[in-house]
Amino acid sequence: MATFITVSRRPIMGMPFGIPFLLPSYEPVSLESRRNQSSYRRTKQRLRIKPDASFGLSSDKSHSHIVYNPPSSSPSVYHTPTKFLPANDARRSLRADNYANAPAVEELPSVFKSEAEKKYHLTPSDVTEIRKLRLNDPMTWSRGKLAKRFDCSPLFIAQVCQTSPQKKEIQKQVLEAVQSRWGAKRRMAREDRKLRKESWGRDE
Amino acid sequence: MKRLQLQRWSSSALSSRARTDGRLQRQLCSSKRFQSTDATPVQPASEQLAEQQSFPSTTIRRPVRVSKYKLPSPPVQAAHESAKLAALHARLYLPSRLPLETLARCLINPSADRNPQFNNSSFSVLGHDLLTNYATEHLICTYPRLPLSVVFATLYAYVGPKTLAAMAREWGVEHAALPGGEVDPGLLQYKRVDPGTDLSTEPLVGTTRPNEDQKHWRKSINSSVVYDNEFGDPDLAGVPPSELQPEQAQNTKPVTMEQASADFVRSVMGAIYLHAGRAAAKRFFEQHILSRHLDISSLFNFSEPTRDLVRLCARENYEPPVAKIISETGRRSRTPVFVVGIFSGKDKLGEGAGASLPEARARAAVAALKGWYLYSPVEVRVPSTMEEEGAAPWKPVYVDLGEVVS
Amino acid sequence: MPVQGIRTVATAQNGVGAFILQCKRLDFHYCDWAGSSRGMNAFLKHALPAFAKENPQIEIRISPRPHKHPIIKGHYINGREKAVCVRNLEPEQITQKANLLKQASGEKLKRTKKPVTSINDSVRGIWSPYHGGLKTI
Amino acid sequence: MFSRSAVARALALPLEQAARPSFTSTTFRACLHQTTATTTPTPEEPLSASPRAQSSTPIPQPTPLPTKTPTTRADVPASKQPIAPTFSAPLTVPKSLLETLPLLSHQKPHYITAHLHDRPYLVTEGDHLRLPFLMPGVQPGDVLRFNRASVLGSRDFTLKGAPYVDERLFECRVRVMGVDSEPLRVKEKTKRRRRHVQRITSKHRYTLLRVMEVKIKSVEELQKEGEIVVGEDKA
Repeated sequence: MATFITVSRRPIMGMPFGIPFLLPSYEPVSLESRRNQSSYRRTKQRLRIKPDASFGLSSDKSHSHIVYNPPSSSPSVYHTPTKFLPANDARRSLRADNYANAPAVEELPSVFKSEAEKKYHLTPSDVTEIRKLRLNDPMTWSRGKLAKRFDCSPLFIAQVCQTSPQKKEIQKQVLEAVQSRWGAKRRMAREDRKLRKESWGRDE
Repeated sequence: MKRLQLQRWSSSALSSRARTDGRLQRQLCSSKRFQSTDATPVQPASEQLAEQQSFPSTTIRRPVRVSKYKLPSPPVQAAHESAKLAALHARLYLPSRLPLETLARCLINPSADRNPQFNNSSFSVLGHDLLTNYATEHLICTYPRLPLSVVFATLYAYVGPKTLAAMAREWGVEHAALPGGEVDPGLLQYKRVDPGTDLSTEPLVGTTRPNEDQKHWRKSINSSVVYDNEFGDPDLAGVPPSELQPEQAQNTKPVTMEQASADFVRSVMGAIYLHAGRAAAKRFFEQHILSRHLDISSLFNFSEPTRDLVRLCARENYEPPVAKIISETGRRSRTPVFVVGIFSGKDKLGEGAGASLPEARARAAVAALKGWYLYSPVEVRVPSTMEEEGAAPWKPVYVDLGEVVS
Repeated sequence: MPVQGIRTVATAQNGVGAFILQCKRLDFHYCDWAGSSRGMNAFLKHALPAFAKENPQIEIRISPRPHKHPIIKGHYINGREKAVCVRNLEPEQITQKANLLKQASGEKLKRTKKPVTSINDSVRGIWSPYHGGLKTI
Repeated sequence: MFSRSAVARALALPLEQAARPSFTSTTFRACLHQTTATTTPTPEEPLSASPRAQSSTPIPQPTPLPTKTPTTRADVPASKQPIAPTFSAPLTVPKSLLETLPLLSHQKPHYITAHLHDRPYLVTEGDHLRLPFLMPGVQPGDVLRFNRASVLGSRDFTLKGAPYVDERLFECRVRVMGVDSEPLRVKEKTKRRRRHVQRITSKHRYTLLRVMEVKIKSVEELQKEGEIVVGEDKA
């Protein structure tokens, strides 16, 4: 077990994250104090990185040994995350100590600019109110207007009620009218965007 | 299972060209060929040899000699004269208990010879069931969490008609231009579809699905388990012959090369099972089908990965998934790269990189879902290993709740 | 329909499970008259039965090709064929040539520098700058 | 063929030794430096070309009869010499290795850096391997076993030998697919003041292999074979 920990690369590097310089919080202090490499040869020489030390020949070992050297690559989907393993799987206990130095999740920035607070403030009577408004006058009470009035998201309005077929038909015509004014470039760009979005699901 | 039983079955599946029923129809079928400017029918040179062979059907009356030009498919005796057939037998390392006559019968498609005693239809039904049985048990024991649509796609990739046709090609099976009694029995014999025929236009009738004429009805994936075949396609198998169209019932409909090749491979599997037993059939499956390379992770096509992941976490009582930026570069440039991880509590479920935050998030969700679906137990054992002698006691395999329904 | 399956065909890996010899047919052409076929005729008479018995998976065809040099032609599963002229060769040399055709894969001859070709995904993944440790230069 | 003779020799050792002093074994091992032939499919044994059916019981290697390392030539460096099988003593595995071995063996797939004539080949299961030489004495369809490897690894873990991993810890089988050759090389040689160009041709032939399986034995399998001794951790 001693070899297993000491040869692992992460403690040697002493880095809390995978690549800190890519994070917004990272301050390149150490780089500024370093001397500039003015010659091409010197830069090239420095960039010639040797293979990882764990792959080299270890002369001090007299017998076969196993090292933990996770690769610098994106994770494979065939390796089930520990959380997804069933309770009786043997790998669950084996992996327990491997993630000791994983980055803290709370410190990572979120994808969204602001997390929407979930309020759960609408009552069933509000929902019936929304439905009534939407049914009676679909032209004035659009999704956006209803969302603004009841202080919720337009998605919630769509989940709660459906508009009349006439309104749908009108909206479709409006969309067609807008799309008919698109030129070849815009049309193709929109189609490409759609295709690209579909390819995310196939992981291409 | 006992060997005796196998032989009892095989006696019903195998028979010599002794029956004379349907000969009239066969003559009608081949009369056109007989009228052609072909050479005069020659009697097989090695009749003596054929007579001396102790063929299993000694109890049946000796066959009435028919000119081989009149037969719709090569006579049984011709199997021992074909170099192609013997070479194919040796190339596949088929067991010596499987005679050349059976291999010759496997090469005859129902479209070439309508008589079920001389074509491979019975073998191919058995072989198809064996192939799908072994493939399904392997798949479900190895990847117990796969969703049903991916199970269908994987089975199609392993034992689907396209793969079986490719296998027949890789075995070096050649095709006869036209079936007939004088053709070398080492060639695959079937009636070809006329060139230029559009195969997709034919309406599917006679499926097992009720209300099949309602084209716009939604077909749920769960109904495919009941009504469709193992690839999720409409199933024709369970229909009684009286309800089929007359052309289909007589099996004279021409078939494509793919169908004929796939039927041949299936019938070889069935023939091995009948002649050499279950162990040989399973070994044949492992060697020829399971050894093929398939990346199952490339068979998924998610339409709404983030929504599925939220549902999964809710179902499994995990903390709701949160997307966080692990690293990024060039946010204000033309080619940014974001690496987004999806976390549930403190555990990372998946990770994806993309040129925009929504893309990276969607890819991370796809990776997390694949991580869930592609779980594989440490030691995989399939139920059919229990059929071997001296097998270790059976331990129940991991069974999953089912797919994430939405 | 949350997830759909994509239909593909599993790729063959000859030799991983079953092994199929790629040479499926050998054609031997000879001439009764010409002197260049002398070795070939002796080979057909004496050595060929043993060769055929050793290699039952190869279909063997013999046919005369009058007033031409004798050749051996190998037909392979990938559809290609390979012909070798065996004029004035001794029977032992012809056996060597037949073995050469038998062992060939049928592919077009190519000069390759890398010994290993793989269709598997890389075990340790493809290197990316966004993962793993930071190198100090 | 060879396997049967090897088994026969292992069973009836003294008799065979008297009759034929280990001719086959030594020459064969000398030919294929680091490979050991295990099975040869024969047409008499139908469906016998199965690694799965036969690999479960490893063929007992005959202990080197006149215990001498077979040598091809005197000038071959020691690193290229074949290793004599060291099966006289049971396998010694240090405790640290035994603890981390499940981590490695549970994480699939695996790769192996197998050495043949002291040349490393990094292969995984199903890979196609074209050796840079023609291997003598093998037929298409033969199954060989690589028994010299320096590195065995999975995605996160690497088992490194010192310098080679003991061959009882893993199984790597390859199948001989046939012989390939390269296009004809033509080297043009000229001498000064000689109006003649000499063309020298060469056409090399190579053996094609296919990796059938790469397997790292788990601790249970090693214990089942009864060859495991937990040694002291010297590191």
